This record gives sequence, C-alpha cells and structure tokens, in this order.
Amino acid sequence: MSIGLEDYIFVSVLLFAIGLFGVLLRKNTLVVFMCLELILSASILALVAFSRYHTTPANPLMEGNTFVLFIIAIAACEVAVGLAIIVALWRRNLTVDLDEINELKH
Amino acid sequence: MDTVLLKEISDTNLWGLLLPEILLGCSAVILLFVDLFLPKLRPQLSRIAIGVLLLALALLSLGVGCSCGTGLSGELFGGLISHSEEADWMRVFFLLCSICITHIGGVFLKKQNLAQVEFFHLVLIVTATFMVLVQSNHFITLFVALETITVGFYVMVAYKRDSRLSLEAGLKYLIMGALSSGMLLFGIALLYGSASNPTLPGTALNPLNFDQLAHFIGSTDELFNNSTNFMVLFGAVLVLSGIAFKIGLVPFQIWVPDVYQGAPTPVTAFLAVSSKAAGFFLLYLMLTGPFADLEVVTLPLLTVVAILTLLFGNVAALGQRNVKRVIGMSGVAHAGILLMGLLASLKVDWAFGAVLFYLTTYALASFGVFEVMAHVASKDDADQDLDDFDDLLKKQPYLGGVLLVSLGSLAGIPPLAGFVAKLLVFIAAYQAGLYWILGVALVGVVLSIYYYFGWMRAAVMQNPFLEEEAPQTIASPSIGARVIMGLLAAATLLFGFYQGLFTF
Amino acid sequence: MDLGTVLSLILLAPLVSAGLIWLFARQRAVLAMTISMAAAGIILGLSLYLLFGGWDGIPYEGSAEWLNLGGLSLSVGFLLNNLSALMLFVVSFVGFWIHLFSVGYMNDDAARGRFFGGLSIFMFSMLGIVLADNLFMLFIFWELVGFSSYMLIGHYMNDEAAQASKKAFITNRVGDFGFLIGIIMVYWSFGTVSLTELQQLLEHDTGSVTTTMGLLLFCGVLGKSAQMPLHVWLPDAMAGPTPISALIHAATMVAAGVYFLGRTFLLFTPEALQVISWVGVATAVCAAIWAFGQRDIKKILAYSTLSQLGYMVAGFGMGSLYGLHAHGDSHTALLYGVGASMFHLTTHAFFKALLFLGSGSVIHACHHEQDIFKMGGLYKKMPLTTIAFAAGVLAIAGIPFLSAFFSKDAILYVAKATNMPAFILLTGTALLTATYMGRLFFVAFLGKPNSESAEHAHESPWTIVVPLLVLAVCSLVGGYVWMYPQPLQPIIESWVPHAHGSDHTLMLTISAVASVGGLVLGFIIYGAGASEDRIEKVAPVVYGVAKSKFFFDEAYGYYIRKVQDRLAELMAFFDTLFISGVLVRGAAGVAGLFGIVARRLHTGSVASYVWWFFAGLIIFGAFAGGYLDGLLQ
Amino acid sequence: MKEFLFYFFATLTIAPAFFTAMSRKPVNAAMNMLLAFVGVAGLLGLLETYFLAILQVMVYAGAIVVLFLFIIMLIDAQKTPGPKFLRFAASLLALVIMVFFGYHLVLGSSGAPYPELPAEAPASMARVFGESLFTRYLLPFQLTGFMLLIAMVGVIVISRKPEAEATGGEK
Amino acid sequence: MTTHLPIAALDGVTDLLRTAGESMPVFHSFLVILAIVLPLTSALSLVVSGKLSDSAVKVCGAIGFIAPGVISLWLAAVYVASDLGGKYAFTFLADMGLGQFGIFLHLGLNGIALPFYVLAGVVGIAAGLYAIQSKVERLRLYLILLLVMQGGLMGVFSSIDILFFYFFHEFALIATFVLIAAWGRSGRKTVALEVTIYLTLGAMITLAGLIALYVTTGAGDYGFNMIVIRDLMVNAPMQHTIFGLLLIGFGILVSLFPFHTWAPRAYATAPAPAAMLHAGVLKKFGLYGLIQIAYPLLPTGISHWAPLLLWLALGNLLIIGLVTIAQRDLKTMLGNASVMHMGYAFLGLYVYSAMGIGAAIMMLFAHGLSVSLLFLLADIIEKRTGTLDMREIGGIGPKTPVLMGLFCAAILASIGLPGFANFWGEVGIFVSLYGSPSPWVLYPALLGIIISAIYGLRAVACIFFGEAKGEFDGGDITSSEKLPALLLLVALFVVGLWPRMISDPINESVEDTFANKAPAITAHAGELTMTE
Repeated sequence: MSIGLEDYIFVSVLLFAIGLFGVLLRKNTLVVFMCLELILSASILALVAFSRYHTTPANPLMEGNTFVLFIIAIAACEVAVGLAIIVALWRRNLTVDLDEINELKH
Repeated sequence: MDTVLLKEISDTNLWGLLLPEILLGCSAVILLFVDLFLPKLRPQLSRIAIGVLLLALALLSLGVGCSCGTGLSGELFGGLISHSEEADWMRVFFLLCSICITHIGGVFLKKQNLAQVEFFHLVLIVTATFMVLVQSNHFITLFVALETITVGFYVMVAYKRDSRLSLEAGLKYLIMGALSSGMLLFGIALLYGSASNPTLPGTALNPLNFDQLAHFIGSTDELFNNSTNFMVLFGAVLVLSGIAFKIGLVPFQIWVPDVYQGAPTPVTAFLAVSSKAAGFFLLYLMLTGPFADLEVVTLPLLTVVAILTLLFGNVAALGQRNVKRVIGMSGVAHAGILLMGLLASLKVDWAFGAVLFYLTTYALASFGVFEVMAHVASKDDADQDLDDFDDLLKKQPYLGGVLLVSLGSLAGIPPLAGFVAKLLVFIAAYQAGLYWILGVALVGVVLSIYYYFGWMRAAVMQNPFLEEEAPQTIASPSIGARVIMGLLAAATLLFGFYQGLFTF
Repeated sequence: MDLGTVLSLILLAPLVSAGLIWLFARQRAVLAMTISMAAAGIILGLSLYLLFGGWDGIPYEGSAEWLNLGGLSLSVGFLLNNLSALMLFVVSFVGFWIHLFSVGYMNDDAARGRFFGGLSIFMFSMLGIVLADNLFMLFIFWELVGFSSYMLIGHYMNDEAAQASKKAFITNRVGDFGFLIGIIMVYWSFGTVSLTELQQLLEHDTGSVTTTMGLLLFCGVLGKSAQMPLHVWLPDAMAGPTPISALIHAATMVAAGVYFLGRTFLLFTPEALQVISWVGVATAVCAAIWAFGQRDIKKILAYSTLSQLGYMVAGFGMGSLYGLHAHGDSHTALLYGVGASMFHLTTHAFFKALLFLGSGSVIHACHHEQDIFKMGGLYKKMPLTTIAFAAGVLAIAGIPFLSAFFSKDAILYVAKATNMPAFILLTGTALLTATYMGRLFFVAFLGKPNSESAEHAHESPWTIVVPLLVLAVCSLVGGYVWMYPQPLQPIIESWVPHAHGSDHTLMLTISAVASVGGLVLGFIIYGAGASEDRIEKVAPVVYGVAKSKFFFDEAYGYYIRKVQDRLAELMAFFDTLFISGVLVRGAAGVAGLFGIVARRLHTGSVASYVWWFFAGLIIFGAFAGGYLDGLLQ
Repeated sequence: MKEFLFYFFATLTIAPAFFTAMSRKPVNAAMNMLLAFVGVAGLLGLLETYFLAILQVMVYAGAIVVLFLFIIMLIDAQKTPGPKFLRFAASLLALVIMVFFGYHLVLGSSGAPYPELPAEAPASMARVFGESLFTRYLLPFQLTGFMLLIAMVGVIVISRKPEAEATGGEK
Repeated sequence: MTTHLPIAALDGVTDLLRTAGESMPVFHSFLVILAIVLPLTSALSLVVSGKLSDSAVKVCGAIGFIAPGVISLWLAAVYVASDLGGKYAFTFLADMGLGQFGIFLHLGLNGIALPFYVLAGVVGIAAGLYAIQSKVERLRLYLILLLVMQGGLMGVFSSIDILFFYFFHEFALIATFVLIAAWGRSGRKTVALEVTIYLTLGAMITLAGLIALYVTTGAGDYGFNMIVIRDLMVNAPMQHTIFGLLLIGFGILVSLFPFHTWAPRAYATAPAPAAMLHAGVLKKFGLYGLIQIAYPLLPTGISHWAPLLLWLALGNLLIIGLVTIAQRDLKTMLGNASVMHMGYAFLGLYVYSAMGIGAAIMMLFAHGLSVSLLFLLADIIEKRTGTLDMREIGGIGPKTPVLMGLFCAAILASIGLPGFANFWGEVGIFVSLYGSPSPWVLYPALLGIIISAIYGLRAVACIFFGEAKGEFDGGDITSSEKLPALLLLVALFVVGLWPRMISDPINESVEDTFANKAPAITAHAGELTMTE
C-alpha cells in the first residue's frame, strides 16, 4: 500500500481537529495558543502535500509552497504579539486562566 | 522556473499604482523617527497623521494609483491584485475613515498616559493594508494583508496596556482572531488542493488566483461538477467563516461586544467601521468572484446567517447599558442588514451601490457617535454607560446634537442618511426576493429603536436618580473636533435629503 | 322682498344675534337683551309679514347645495307651506313673548349674556327645523335645538343642572340614533331626502315605505318630544330657567317631534301608526298619573307637557289611521292626523307657555320657591298672574269653547273612531289633567300663604305680566279659526277631523264632563291653599305609585351604573390588561427576555466563545455537506 | 520504507498534538508541541520540500516553542486543574464530529480522485523561493515586512514598562 | 320651484384667485416648497444662532409656524378658485439623487391632499402660537422640535412621491418622540419609548408594504408617486399581501383597534403642542396613505380585507368608545376619544365608495381641528387646576366662562354636533355605510354618537358644572391662549357652516383619483340605487 495524498490530507485534517479540540478543551491561555499553532501547521502540511501531489510538468506548482513561507512568518508574528499580550495581562491579573479573564461580559 | 516568465510577471508590478499605500507605509515609519528626533512635534502627531492621510486622499483623487484615467484596471502584480472602481472607492473610504479614527485617537490619547506615536503608526500601516486588501485578487495577498491587519488590531485593541479590560479584549481578539485565521487558512488550503487537482476539469495554474479559482469552480465535465465538490464547498465555507469573523456574523459574532468594550474608543471605531467594511468587501469579492458558482450553498447559508445576525444583534443590544457594547451589538445588527444587501447584490445589479451607500452612512454616523464617546469618556473609556450621557444635550449641546443626529441615522430615521440607506437596501432585498430576511430586518429596526432611543433619551433627559454622584464634567470639544463632527453630522443630514453625489 | 330673502332673514337674524352677543355682549347684559329682543322682534315681524300678505299660500321651496360627496348631495333650503307657516307663527309668536318675559325674569342673573345668546341660538335652530326642506337639514337643526336646550338647561351650572342637561342631550341622542338611521334609510330607499320630492314620490307609490323606516324616524320623536320610554329627560330639564322651560320644553322644541311627524306624514305605514298611537296614549296616561306625585310647580307642568305631547302623538297616529279608514289611502286623508296633532300643538303652545310663564312669575315672586304646598293665597298678591294662570288652567283642562277643548276634542274623536281602548284612556287622561291642574291652581293660588316667601310675594313687572296676558288671550280663543292668519286657516278648518251629528254631541258631553268634573274633583280632594298633599296622607300607596314614575329613572340609573359603566370599565380593563398589557407589553417583555438571554450568552470567557466558532464550523460545514438541504426546502 | 516513515512521522505529529491538547501542564504541552512540529517537518521532508521542512523546524521548533517555553518560565505557569467532565465530554464529542467530518472530506465518496504521486517534485531550493519572493510575490513579501514591523512595534508598546509611560505620555 | 341661492359676492374674489394661480404657476410651486422649508429654516436658524433674546426666539418661531399656515390657506383658496377638476396643482419635481429609482422630490396638491394640508397649516399655527407663549424649560429646543414637526407635516401632505411622503412622516414623528421624552408629563420616559417602538413597528410594516408595492408595480421605471400608481395593475394575491401590510402598518399609525394602545398614553403624556400636531394632523398620515395609495391601486386587496377592517373599525368605535367612557383622566379620555373617532374614518374607507372616502376625509379634517383644540384646552385646564383627574376637578365653569364655552364647543364639535365640521364627515360616513353591502353596520356604528355624547358631556359636567372642588388658580383663559383656540374653533365653525368649501375639491379629486376604478367602487358599494 503506497502512501497517497489522502493520507497526508487526513493527517492534516486530524491535526486541525486536534488543534480545535485543544482550543475547545483547555482553559490555559498558553495551551490554547499552542493549539492554535497546531491548526496553522495543519494548513502548512495540507498545502505542501497538495503542491507535491498535484504537480504536473505543465504546472510546476509553487504557489502552495510559497504560501507556506508567508504562513510561517505570520505565525511567528502572531505568537510574538500574542505572547506579549498574555504576559502583559499576566502582569496585571496574575492569571492565564481564560475563565478568570472575564471582566468584559454581558 | 523560467526567468522570462518571472520578468514578465514582475513587469506588471506597477508600484506607482500603489503610491497612496506606499506613502502611508513610509510615512508610518517616518513618524516613528519624527517622534524620536523631533519630540517638539509630539503634540502634533495626530495632525501629521491626518495630513498624511489627506495627502494620500489627494493622490487618489488626483488619479494617482487609481484605476480611473490610467486605463489600467484589472489584474496587476501578476494577478495578485486587481484594480476596480469599487476597490478604489473602498480605498477612499478607508482613508476617510482613518482620518476620523486618527482624530478620535488624538482625542483619546490626550486623556491617556500612553505611548502616542505608535498608535498613529499602526493606524497608518493598517490603513494601507486595508487598501491593499480590497484590491487583492489572490489568496496570498488576501491572507497576508488580512493577517497584517489582524496583528495590527491585536496590538491596537490591547493598546491601553494600563487597563485590564483593554488587555483582556486584546487577548479575546487574539484567540478568536487566530482561530478564525486558522479556519480561513485551512479553507484556502482545501480550495488550493481542489483547484490544483489535475484530474478535475479546469485545473488552475495559479489556484489561489481568484479568477482562476472562479474558472475552476465553474468548470464541469461528464464526471465532475466542481461546484458540488465537497472539498471545494468546505473550503469555501471555511473561507466565508473567516470573513464572517471579521464582519461579526452569527455565530462568529460572540467576541464583538467584549472586544468593542475593552478596546480604546478609536480602535473600536476602527473595528466597527473599517474592519467591517473590509470584511464586507471581501465577502463581495468572494461571492461575485471565486464563489459565484456556489450560490446553491452560499445563498441559503448566508440567508440563515443574515437572519440570525439580525435577530441576535438587535435582541442582545436590548437592555444593554454600556454604550460600547450597544455599539457592538448594533454593529452586528447592521452587519445583518449589510449582508442582506450583499445577498441582494447577487441578483440586483445596483444593490452593491446601495451597500456601499449604507456603509458610508453607517461610517458617518458611527464616527459621529465615536467622536462624542471619545469626548464624553473619562480616562477609563471601557465603562461608558448611558448615565455618562445623561442630559448631554444640555451640558454640551454640540456633542449632544451630533450624538442625536448620528444615533438617529444609525436607527434609520428620516431625514437622516441612515434611512435612505436602509430604504435602498430594503428595496434591493425585496427585489431580490429575500422576503424572510427583509421581514426580520424590519423587526430588527423596530427592536433597534429601543436601544438607540434609550440612548438618545438619556442624552435628552435628566435622570433624577443620578444625583448622588458628582456630576462629571465634559470638556468642550476643540474647534477642530467641532469641524470634524460638524462635517460628519452635516453629511449625515445632507445624504438624507440629497443623494446626488452617489451613483448606484 | 322675495320669499327666499325673507326666510333667510328670519333664519339668520337669531344667528347673527347670537354671534353678536357672543362677540360683544358676553359681559353686557343690557346689550345682550336688546340684541336678542331685536332678533325676536325681527322674526315675529317678518313672520307676520309673511302671514299677512307677504306670502300667497303657495308652497315655496328654495335650496342651495350644501355638501356634495360622491353622489351624496345635501342641501340647505326652505320649504314654506301651510304647516311650516303655522309652526313659524307659533314659534315666532310665543318666542317673542317669552323673550320679553325673560327680560323681566332674568334681571338678576349674572350670566344674562350667555342666556340670551343661547336663546337666540335656540330660535335659530328651531326656525331651522320649521323651515327645513329636507330631512338632513331637519336633522341638523334637530341636533342644534338639542344643543341649545342642553346649553340652556345647564344655565345655572349647579349639579342638578349639570345632570339634567347631560341627560337631556344624551336621551335625545338615543332618539337621534334611530332617527338618523331612519333618514338614511329614506335616503337610500327613495334617493332623496327633500320633503317635496318625497311627497311627490309617495303620492304615486307608497310601496317603498316600510314600517321599520317609520318607526326609526319616530325614534327621533321619542327623544325630542319626550315620549315613553325616552321621556325621562323632560321633567329634569326643569332645572333650567323658567322661560326656557316655557319656550323649549313646553311650547316649541318638544313639539318639534310632532311637527316632524306632520312634515313626513306619508312615511308611516298603518302598523307604524298603531305603534305611534299607543306610545302617545301611554305617555299621555302615565304622565298624567305621575303629575299627581309632584309638588314642584314646574315639574307638575312638565308632566302635563308630557301628557299633552302624548295626546299630540296619539292624535297624529290615530288621526292618520282615521283618515285611512275613513277615506282610503289617498294621501290627503292622512292629513287628519297632521291636523289633529298640529292643532293641539298650537293651542298647547299657547296655554303651556302661559302656564310656565305664570309659574315663572310665581317663582320669581316667591323668591324661587317652587313647592306648591308652600305657596297658597297668591291670588291676592298677584292678581294678574292669577287671572292669566287661571285662563291657562281652564284651557288645558279642556273647558268647553276654550282652545284645548277643540283641539283635544279632535284627538278624542279620532281615538273613538279608530281605537276604543285608547279613547277611554285618553278620556280618563283628560279627567286627570283637569284634576291635577286644578290641584296646582287651587293649592298654589287660592287659600292662604303657606310660607314666608309666599307671603312676601308681589306682582311681577310688566315685562312679565304682558306676555302672560297676551298668551292668556290666545289660550282662551286659540281654538277658533278666525284667530289665525289667512294662510293657516286651511289647517284648522279642513285638516282637523271633526265629529259630526250624534258623535259630535257625545264628544262634547264627554269632554265637558271630563274637564269640569276633573276641576271639581281636584278642588274636592285638595282644597284651596292646602299645605300638604291629602292623597299622600290618606292613600300613601296611590301617591307613591304616582311619585314613583313607574321607576323609569331608577331603571335607567341601574342600566347606566350597573350595565353601561360596568361594561365600560370592563372594556377599559380588557384594554389595559389584555391589549396593552398582555399583547403589547407582553411582546415587549418577550423581546426583553430574549435580550437578557442573549446578553447572558456573553459569559466573558473565551473558553465558551470558542464553542460558538465550533458551532459555526459545524453549521457551515453542514451547509457545505448538503446535510441541511432537506431542512431548507 | 516511505510508508514506514510516513506512519512514523504521522504518529509523531498526531500523538504529541493530542497530548498537547490534553496536557494540564503548559511545559508538557510545549514539549509535545515541539514533537508535533518535528513530525510535521518530517512529513514535509517526505514530501520532498526540504527547505520548508528545515524552515519548519527552525522557526516553529527553534523560535516559537522556545518563546513559549520562555514565557512559561517567566510567568511560572503551573499545572492547571483538569477540565470538568462535561467540558471534556463535549470537547471529545466535538473531536469525534470533526474527525468524522474530516474523514468524509478526505475519503468520502463524493470527493475527487487523488492523483498518483508525480515523479517530479516541485523545486524546493531556497533559490527558487528567493526568486519568486522577489519577483512575483514581492508585494506580499513587502507586506509581510510591514507586518513584522508592526508586530515589533506592538510588542514594544504592549510590554513597555509602565514607568516609561511617563515620558511617552502627554508633555 | 327649486332655486339656488348664489353667493355672488365671492365671484370677484374667485376670479382674482384663479388669475393669480394661472399667471404664476412657478411661484405657487415655490410656495409649496417654501411651506416645508420655512419652518425648517426657522428651526435651523434657532439651532445655529448663538445667544438670542427670548423675544427674538419667539419671533423666529412664530414665523416658522405662521408662514406655512398662511401659505396653506392661500394655496387652498387658489386651488378651489381655479376649478382644476381635482387634478394635482402647484407641482414641483426635483431629483434628489434617487431619480434613477423613480424617487423624486415631487410635491403638489390635489383635493384630497388639500384638506390635510390646510389642517396641517392651521393646527400648526395654533400649536405654534400656543407653544410660543407657554412657559417651558428650554423653550428654544422646544420650538426647534415643533418647527421640525411642522416642516415634516407640510411635507407629508404635499408629497406626491410616495417614499417622500413616508419620509416626511417619519421625520415629523421623531420630533414628537423627543418632545414626549423631554417635556411630557409623568411617565414620559416609558411612554416615549413605548410609543416610539410601537409607531416604528407600524412604520416598518408600512415600509414593507410600500417596498412591495414599489417592486411589484415596477413603479421605479415611471416614478413611484400617487399619480402614476393609479394606472398600474397588481395581481390579486399580491394585492392581498400588500394591502394587508399597508392596512396593519398604517393601522398602527392611525391607532386602528387593537393596535391603538399607544395613542391614549402618548397623548396623555405629550406636551400639548406635540399632542395637537400629532393627534390632529400627523396621525392622519395613515388614512391619507390608504386613500391616496392603497385605494386607487388595490381594489381586490381591499375587498379581501374589508370584513376584517369592518370588525376592527367597529372595535375602535364601540370597544374604545366604552373604554373612553371609563376614563377619569381628561387627556387620556381625549386620547381614547381620538382613537374611537378613527373608527368612523375606517368605516368610511371600508365602504369604498366615493361617498365613504370623501366623508372620511372630511371627518379626518374636522377631527384634526377638534382634537387639537381639545388638547389645547385640556392643557389650559391642567395649568389652572394642576390635575387632569376629572374626579378632582369640578365647578370651574363660573370662574372660567370663556374657557368653558370653548371647551363645550370643542366637545360638542367632536361628538358631531351640526354646525361644526365634524358633523359632515360623520353623517356622510353613516349615509355611505347604509349603501354598503352590509347596511346593518350602520346600527352599531351609530351607537358611536351616543357613546361620544356620554363621555363628552360627562367631561363637561365634571369639570365645569356642579360644586366647585379641587384647586384652582389662574382665572379664565388668557388672550394669548385664546388666540390659537379661537383660530381652531373658527375653522371648525366655518367649515361646519359651509362644508362645500372643502367637500367640493375632495369630491372632484376623489372622483378623479378613482376614475379608473369606478367599476370596483360601484360594484362594491352598491350605489346602483342612487345616482346623481
């Protein structure tokens, strides 16, 4: 049995699902944020897999791979800013529990 | 890859057409240096920023970087962006919005003990990115621009770092935004995967290009109908959900009131107007571009979403006393009406003009309200409730008058512009046969009266039970603020009577 | 002058007078009196001018369009014929003298301006009824007399006046309810409401006339002429100043109903006429009985007015029936009813106005003492008034060869000819009439004074006495044809049914016996100048029955308090609770509830918000997967 | 061999990812995430995009995870209490639904056929990426630059000490 | 023998007016615009001008109120004199930017609009004069809002374009809400909001109906106005829907039972000039809309809804009539009475004949005058007694003879006494009812005249007659209060005496408007027995 595109995509979907599962389950801001990074990775995997399998001589697909470069850069920015906010909030509230960060409501 | 092709592509990189954006970006950087080296100019920062924006506006209106007159409409930058009249219109729109936001920011920052220049820096860059975003013709441009904006907003929402609420709002926006980005991205990946599949009809060379994607989705052969391909559809709805987050459509609206409340007032305005408008323009681009052939799915989906949005937005705003949350929830309701207009524009050719008109009036009125809010707010601007506006008309007639006009326009009351905008959207919706949404929208307008009038009533009347607290003093607006507010209110009034400036 | 102008002048003079008074003379009593008197004088003068040569007796009609709405054309116009000329004469003549009387009677009233203004409005309205050439115009003035009556009853503005005026207006409205339906029915049945055109149509074909229509029109008469069961307002209306009672509630306005019957006599079927007759008889009998239960001089007269109005109505009904029986259904035969009732109306106007003015004179003299048992012996103090009053009493009692003798005779005659039970009842009523009038006269005028105020009574000034004397003369001779101007004589001569031969003698005898017997009976029972009611003492049950007025007022009071007001409150409750409360507020409440729920959904925790996104993912995915297609179709 | 490597890296991706989501200690989560990223990088390598695989390891594992760890140390994040049963069950249910969805999406009958693995992989040398970034994708590349700028500015704004505000504030 | 009584003296005046109208058409079109613009200009100048002396504010306000009133009277006179056969006159057309949708600022007057227009002008003068002399806080803002209302009112009834018609209405409505919220009696806070929401609901349903009409008829291609739509056709199912929407929407705005509960509360709470303008004029919008828009275009829809309309109108008349009887607060009672009287107008519309519609218009005209007079007088009474609870007022008649006279006259006018304008409308409606397919309706409908007499006279008896009780302070009506009251009373009286003044133009225009629909009218109304 050879490994087909569907296998990669399924892994990617699983990664996405697990990422979202973590977001739904966890209340620790840091862990939630990590799970969000997993979701981004899922997309990276899918894009690369698609590019690899859908390449034809007439169509040397580069777009997906180039896109991945951007995604990695974006992820880095997001993490930087996100962690800055988390730290700033921690400094004020001394918590990273999402349930305790609920001054804004109703 | 063949360098000739690359050269050909890079020949279409006509940077001159992005001159206004480049101007804003460079000025943003220069602004940081101005702050560093010319501290004397610090109090003037907001004016400098406004000047830059005005300059960009002038450039655009002189035809620089504008598709009009150059004959260069259509795809540029190898298909990454595409010039169109609507996009140009949106660019002007964003510039005008940012002028107001910059001004509100100036008013806001004057009351705060916060870094100043960074705010204007962020506003300028985000504005430029918005302008690129609406021209995007490619998912890479779209995603990168969108993420740039989102990162900018993470920072701006949390800008008031001495406030827990602002940081909390920043965190909420961060998590929800990142989640929606993830969904959007996964959707793009799925679309990419489908469109690049060589076994399917109409395989695209550049699957992330809107036109090629549209062509792919529209292609069928004996075996496959791409428009019913599950992966295509799923990718499309994921992309839509990512956009729905920006707009605040149910069920991706839940963050709206919290973030609006916590964010500094100018940022709330930025989110409520520019971000939402950009979202709508993207939705329009998607629905008329790549997803044009997915109507069978998108139309019922968005119809349900529009109905839920209208109901939720209006209902949740009932009884809300914090005005920023009111604005947030009512913004959700407005998004519902805009979505209705957008759906109508798929059937009725002039309806998108009505949507743009609606956006304009919504922006005018919202900025009117936000200007007043920025003036009324004390240092802590997250906790503004109706009592802060108690008897405003008497205390500060100018602010009170602008508030009444703006709220009236938001509520859609003649003779204000909001009414005409609503009317046109409603007519379009009826013409497009969107009876259910229209019905709910009308009910929504009735509900909206409750909270808009509650607010107006607070501004008109004195609440006798408010005696115990020392009456807070509200400073009179400066001349410049008066001019801007006056222009906003006057435009709101004028467009209620006269719409000749618009072509639909 | 052409007739149209004269009639316009007659109609407009009082209106102008009212306007002038309202504009300039509200606070200037003398000016108000002058203007009002001048108007009354002009009316009388012009009427007499018409009757003595100004009008040739040929029916005159002139009209102008007043309103035109989608085929509904209402006009304002005059129809002057024998009948309206007679009524014009009565109104202007009696009206003038009562104006004069008022000058004296009201001399100490603070609000004379309002009073005379009201009087002028009344004259205007009444003349409008008299001259109207179509039913709608008639209805308009019909309402307007109601208004002026309301205004004048309420003149004193005390509680009693307030209640009485309200009652009068509303009771009349109840009558007008039917009246207007009747008129509208006529309009749609015949396509016109012009009296002349109606007459022309009906002369050829009476087929479209229905009993319902007639009875509905008669409802108006029930109200205006205070027939049972809508009679209750008239006694209460005595709360107004006495000249008003004389003019409006005795001589003219209340008789308008009868006049209206005369104007539209062709619209009544025999069945309707039967009903009308019996209503008239019942009113006549009952009112005569109730008169015995009263001590107030004006109330007694009021019940007598009711009773006499019953006569007129009964006379109209039975007279018309008589005409039909005797002469087939030729429309001229029906004029017997008109004749009988109008004749009695005329004489009644004279003597009842006289009696009221007399009572006014007495009340004026006795410092507003109205209880006859506290009077007595007035003949010495007020000889002229007494003489005049006596003339009135004799006339109303029907003493032979006085005015009411002839007119009542005609009614009794047609009763006998058509309806024996009614005849017996009416004859009995005639007897009762003489008795209670005798009671009034003997107790109040003869004997000795029974109170301070009666002792200090004195003769009234000339403005009061002169009208009394003039009317006394009329009451006495009002039954003779020669007294009337030329154009009016045909009515008295040929329309009034007369008994012939043995009937004549029989009638004469019965009337004479009833009238003289009644007076004698009255004297025997009550005696001169009594200070207390003998019947009340001897037979309290009998007195109680009379005084109870058969509980009409109580019944209506019960209806208003327990039915109408309760219903109103119930509806108000329903309105507040159900419509305003449950439906409107309820809907708002439900929306508010949803609002609270929706707001509670914003828990503030991102951990819960992400579930929204998950839900969105699932919903969107479900749409993409087509799982919801079935649901949405 | 390829199959084995695929299953190895797939497991190396999915299992740590799941443990990341399940970890109650942030440090464990971060370490698991590191493993998952390595797994993804491995998969990328299997797909013959070695440049991206290296980048993935460098940026994600090298920078992002380190940043996370750094923050975890900074704020001394402790073990957090586990989720309530209801929440756990619901999340699990959500996961099952999503996997079902995913299965349907990827392997469902309505999907398009998956092409065989082409012999030639797209070029993955850094040079190729560089060329396209500076020609065709220059615009988004510039934009990314601005994004990095505002991210930097933003981080400075947000994490600057409150004392600094006095100078940055109104004067 | 029938002779007509000519009024020759008026001929000269008529000629003069006709000549004026014919020789200066542009000027007269301009006047229509001016009537809208002047009050708004007054308002605007009060907004933008800085410190002004009290008297300057008053003068500025007075100009804004009196000018449109005078213009309306002048235009009415010219219209009547010009003998236009019921066509629109003084038209004005401008593209305000929505021309491509067939939406223009299209103004003009015909015989149906004219009574309402004059009503707006006259009541505007009265309300304005009353407001100017009233001692309220923040007089300037008060006047500004009233002026805005007045401007809107002049626009509503001179609009030919349907959406502008709606537009002006909303415009005037908003000012009402603010007036209630800021200057109302106790309870204003809730009432203002409730009324606003309720009326917005009505307005929205109306708007839905109008939009449906706009799209269904395709009127955008010709101009969506009252003239064009007469010649358009709508299929039957659509007619049912649209008329249903319009009936409920307009019905809420006119307080059709059971959508009436806002009205008494609003009127009881509103400051007198606002109540006058709203109850007297603005509320007529709904019925005017039905007459001008729904009736010419939707005959089938009307027949479909007529049975329901009938029962609702009877509900107005009888149920609310009884509710009115039970009221103890004078202004609430007047509010309820005003609701009740709308029942008559709806009955007139139910009949759907030229007679019924014409009579309904007359009735609305008269009702507008009388109800605003009543609210004015009630306010004057309240100022003197400090309460409106009729159980606590009594016997003030002798102290206030003139006030009493005016109040009595107003009450009697409102209960349909002949001699006042109200009578004509009511009687016309009654007559037309009997000619409708269900003549029995006349019986319950006529009960209304008894009911209104009961509550009207009870009020008079309570307040003015009987024993004096309760506090009283202030003496008889002052001359500055008297002026507006007299103006209204005179108008009522003049039209009462010579109704053809307004009935002729109404009649001509109704016939002109419904010329194309004549079969529907006659068939429905069974006017066959009665022609000419």
